[in-house]
Amino acid sequence: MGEAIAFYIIAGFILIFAVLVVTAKEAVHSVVFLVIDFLFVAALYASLGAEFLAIIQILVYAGGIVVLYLFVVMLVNLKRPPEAYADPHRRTTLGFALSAAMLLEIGVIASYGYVKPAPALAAVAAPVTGNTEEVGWLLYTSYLIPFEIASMLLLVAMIGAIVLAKREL
Amino acid sequence: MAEAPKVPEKKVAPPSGPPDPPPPADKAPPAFVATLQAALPGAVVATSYWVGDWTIIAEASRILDVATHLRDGSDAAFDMCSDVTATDWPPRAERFDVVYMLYSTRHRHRIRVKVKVGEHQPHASVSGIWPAANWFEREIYDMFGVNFTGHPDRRRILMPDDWQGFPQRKDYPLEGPGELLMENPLDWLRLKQARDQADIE
Amino acid sequence: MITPTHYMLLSAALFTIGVVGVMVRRNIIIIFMSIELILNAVNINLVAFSNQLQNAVGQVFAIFIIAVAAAEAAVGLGIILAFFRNKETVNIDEMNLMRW
Amino acid sequence: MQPPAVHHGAMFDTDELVINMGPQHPSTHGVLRVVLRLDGEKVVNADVVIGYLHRGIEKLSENRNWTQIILLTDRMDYVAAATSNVGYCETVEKLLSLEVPRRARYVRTILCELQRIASHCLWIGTHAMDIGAMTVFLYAFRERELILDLFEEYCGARLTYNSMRIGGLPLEIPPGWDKKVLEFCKIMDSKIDEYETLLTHNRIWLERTKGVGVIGGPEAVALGMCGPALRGSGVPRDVRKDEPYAAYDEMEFDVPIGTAGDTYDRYLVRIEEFRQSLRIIRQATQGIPEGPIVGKVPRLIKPPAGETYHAIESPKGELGYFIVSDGKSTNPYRFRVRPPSFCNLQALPRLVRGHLVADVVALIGSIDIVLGEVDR
Amino acid sequence: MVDTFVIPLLKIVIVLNATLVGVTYMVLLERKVIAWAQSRLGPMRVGPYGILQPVADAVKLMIKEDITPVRADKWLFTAAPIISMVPALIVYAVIPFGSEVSLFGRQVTLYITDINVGLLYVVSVASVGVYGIILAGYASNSKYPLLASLRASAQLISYEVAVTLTLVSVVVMAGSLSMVQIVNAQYNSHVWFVFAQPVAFVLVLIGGLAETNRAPFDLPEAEQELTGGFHTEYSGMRFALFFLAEYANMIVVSSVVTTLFLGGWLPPFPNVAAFGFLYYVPSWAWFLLKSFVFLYLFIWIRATLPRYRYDQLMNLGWKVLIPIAIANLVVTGIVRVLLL
Repeated sequence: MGEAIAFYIIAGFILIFAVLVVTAKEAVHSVVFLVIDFLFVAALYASLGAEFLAIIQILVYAGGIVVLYLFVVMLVNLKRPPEAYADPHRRTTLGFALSAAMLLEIGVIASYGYVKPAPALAAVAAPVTGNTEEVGWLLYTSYLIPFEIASMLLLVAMIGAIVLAKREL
Repeated sequence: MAEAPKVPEKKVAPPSGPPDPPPPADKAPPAFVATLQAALPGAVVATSYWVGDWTIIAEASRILDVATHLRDGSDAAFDMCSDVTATDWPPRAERFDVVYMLYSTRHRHRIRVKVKVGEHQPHASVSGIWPAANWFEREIYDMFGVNFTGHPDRRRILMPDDWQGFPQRKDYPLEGPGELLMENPLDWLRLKQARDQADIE
Repeated sequence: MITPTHYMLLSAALFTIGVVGVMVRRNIIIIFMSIELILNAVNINLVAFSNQLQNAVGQVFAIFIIAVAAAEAAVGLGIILAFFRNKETVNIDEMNLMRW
Repeated sequence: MQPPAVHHGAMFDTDELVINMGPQHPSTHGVLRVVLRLDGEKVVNADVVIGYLHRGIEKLSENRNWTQIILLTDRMDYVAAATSNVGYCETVEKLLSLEVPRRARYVRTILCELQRIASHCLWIGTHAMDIGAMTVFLYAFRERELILDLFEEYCGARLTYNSMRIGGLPLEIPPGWDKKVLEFCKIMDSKIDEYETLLTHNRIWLERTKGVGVIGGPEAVALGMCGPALRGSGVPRDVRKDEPYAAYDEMEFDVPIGTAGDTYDRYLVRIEEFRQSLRIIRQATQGIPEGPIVGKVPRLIKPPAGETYHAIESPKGELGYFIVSDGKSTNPYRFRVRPPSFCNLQALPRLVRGHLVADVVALIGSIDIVLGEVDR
Repeated sequence: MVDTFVIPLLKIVIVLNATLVGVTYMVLLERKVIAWAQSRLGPMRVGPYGILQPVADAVKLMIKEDITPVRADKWLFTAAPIISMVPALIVYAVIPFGSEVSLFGRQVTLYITDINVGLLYVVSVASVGVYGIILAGYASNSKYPLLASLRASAQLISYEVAVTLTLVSVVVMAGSLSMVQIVNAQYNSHVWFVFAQPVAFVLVLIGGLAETNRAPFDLPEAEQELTGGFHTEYSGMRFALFFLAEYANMIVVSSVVTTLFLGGWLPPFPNVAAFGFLYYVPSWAWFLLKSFVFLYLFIWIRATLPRYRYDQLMNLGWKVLIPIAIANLVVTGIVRVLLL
């Protein structure tokens, strides 16, 4: 019961803030809502027993990536959002059509869930000693090569960002 | 309380210029003055000596030549323009004396160069020769309204940008223009002229 | 009882909001943020299944997705800055040239 | 409604930001205003706006009699008022061709040097404070207080002394005053070392000051810089040595000069000047001759018609007075001050170009300006 | 019921109040210590030796007019101080102030909770606190705060990288991310980590100074350059929140450094029988004593050192601290694998 209450509250907030992110007039407000949204997502992860991921979500997403967004918004600090002088709802029809399709899909999933409840799967691998150890163990054994590729990706992105943002090299 | 008997203020005629006494016979001007006179004949109008200071009175139109020579001449080498200022002598036709105080850090000697400039007469700026003169000339422009030409940045410096009049001129009242000037300069001028008239009568 | 279906519904809704954001908004920074929402929707799914299956692989993939998101944000925002410097706009409709 | 065609007017675009430093700013040392054009934090250009403290002292002085002007000179460089007094009195004495008794000249020298230490104390305090070392500020003020006490004992005032008269001194020095001055010298000796331990070899201080605002000797001379700011660039120009006044021709002292012309060298020069000033004070105090304190001053001071320029070395640099007398009235016809801070401040835009905002603050501190003198 | 709800709630209330009182007295302590360093007396008027000064300060700040600039972003302007204060307070949830005490016949742990990612929690919550400063600068719609918040965001993110990398080497030593386990690891390894990881200790100390915007890294609020930095436009209680957050963060940093490097609540020489008498001093007293040393150090540094310049700060962070942190981590890893 407690789990359900927690889920509904967190999920509700996630969706509310996600809507606010998309609808906020000012980009800075969007960024702030995004941070709050990510904090709730982190809470959801924690409730799912993924503490390490929850912390990473806060540390990397909320504390790192979104600060970058905020930084750029401040640098590009426009007096008014582009919507003020460009047609703000150019693709509204398409957007809403797409979301209608999406909602339809959701409905299908939901009804399918009612018709045929997901079987409770047995635990495949017993947790090692804790969530962090488990994730770390997997990262450095089975998924070592993807991990290295991800690090290469980050390096390339870092160099790319510097090259792009620097005025003269 | 008894009124003190009013002593009518004596109107002293305003002086028409500094005395600029010529050097006494036993004082020879510094060597570079002779060099200057030789290099630029006619640029030096007179020399003067008073309480230990040498002054060159130069032709206003040739100030740039004189300044360049004084800076670059090896016996003069006045690399430092320690002050530029002006004096207002209203009765004179060329009412301003622009005074340059020069100093040489190499020879450790001083000279004063003085030129006479009229109220609207354009006068070449020496800020190209001594960058230090930049602000000094701005101040002279601000305070006296000397019409400097070739100045890189001729704005008022101490007074507000929209100030009317030139405060250091002798005919500018000490108490300032008052509110009236700021609001209506023409009325102020009329009032002032009326006051001066009454003063004379 | 909260089943994976609930998480999938949440994830799908979040995904939809992100897609609508991308479609409707013209400010490129907000479009980027909508993409972050979409990535998070995916992550929620991964973590929910990871929990359901009692297997941490889902979380490992979520971490990879976060790494990719960081890379995407760094390069994307770099492009936005470079673009803004030249065109003084962040409106995506005005970004119609491949070079300037 | 027509949307604006070109989008301009962003408060902050990535190219340039115009920022107004002052006239109300904690580190512009008064009401100085510097309009900075920034690229990120780098200064592209700076425009110095002055005049917020303009009181028309030159104009006022042309309407006061010769003695009344002394107290107006107090109000110019209010952290070194005695020096301004001495400079003015000597200029008038020069116009009058007046001989000043040796005792008066010695006391003037002592007062000038005490004043130099007081002014440098204020400078080191505020300069260090601008760079973030706030303890030095209070240490320096502790010692400045001792000097103010000495001045208070001599002339009764603590800031605007009015401590000179044309032709000599207004007052005989109080009995035992010279002992107190020597005692102060002893205290000050150790305190200078204290400032130096806090700053001179401090890594952060070195990083903040070395290579900041470098200006070469010839360029500094051309810009009219003077005083310690000029000597930091390696030009051995000191009015006390070159054109001695008061009793400086009888004193033994060195003129410290820097080599690099950066903020750190200007700092070192001033620190060394503390020591040289103490040396002069010791010599002068121990050698005060007996005799009168005022020369043969006419009852009505009315110099003959003529003009003169006389400079002295104030703590900030060459403080010059250009005075024209018309020989008829009891006030000067033209009274002009050549304020050292004004000339040093003129070099500020040249110094700050290419540096960061934090360096602007360090450089304003390093050229040691007093706005009362700049604006007059 | 008592164990799951009442005791944690009581602990939260006590820790929050103790923190806030501690923070206000931290301000007084700083003023006093700096005054002594500068041969002054400091606050002396309110109460004997000024000990009631924090009360006076609080009253003053509360009754002061709370000004919002006309063109500020009102919503964010109000939210920014709160965003900066909240993370500073919720960090205390995982800080172990002591081991266990028995109160009224119950064993009570002297920390609110011990989560297995405690250290990461501290780091991540601190990283959220950055938003307070950035948003304050942005929302003020004024140039000095804007410059300050640009400085702040760059500074805090850079030093966060350095500190986090350094902390990893401590985690490698302890084998756990839990704060309590890290203290226990120091007990088991017979040595405080300050001796096992001296480089990391220095790095975390420097990084901690930068993360809390303390001198010599107080660039975002450099009064002499930016007229107060990000809180230039703030007044009254909203300003006080920034102020409190800064001091709360200082206490957090001292507590974390104490826990990680000085053995937390452990007395000196915890395993040596001859020093067993040190256990008579309660564990929380040791903790507070050690934290106090660091707080004093922070104040002392502020009284002594000038301020870094922005570019020098970034150079120090990226070119000195981060390479050293990585090298330290590599060495720690190798030693750990080969020797232990």
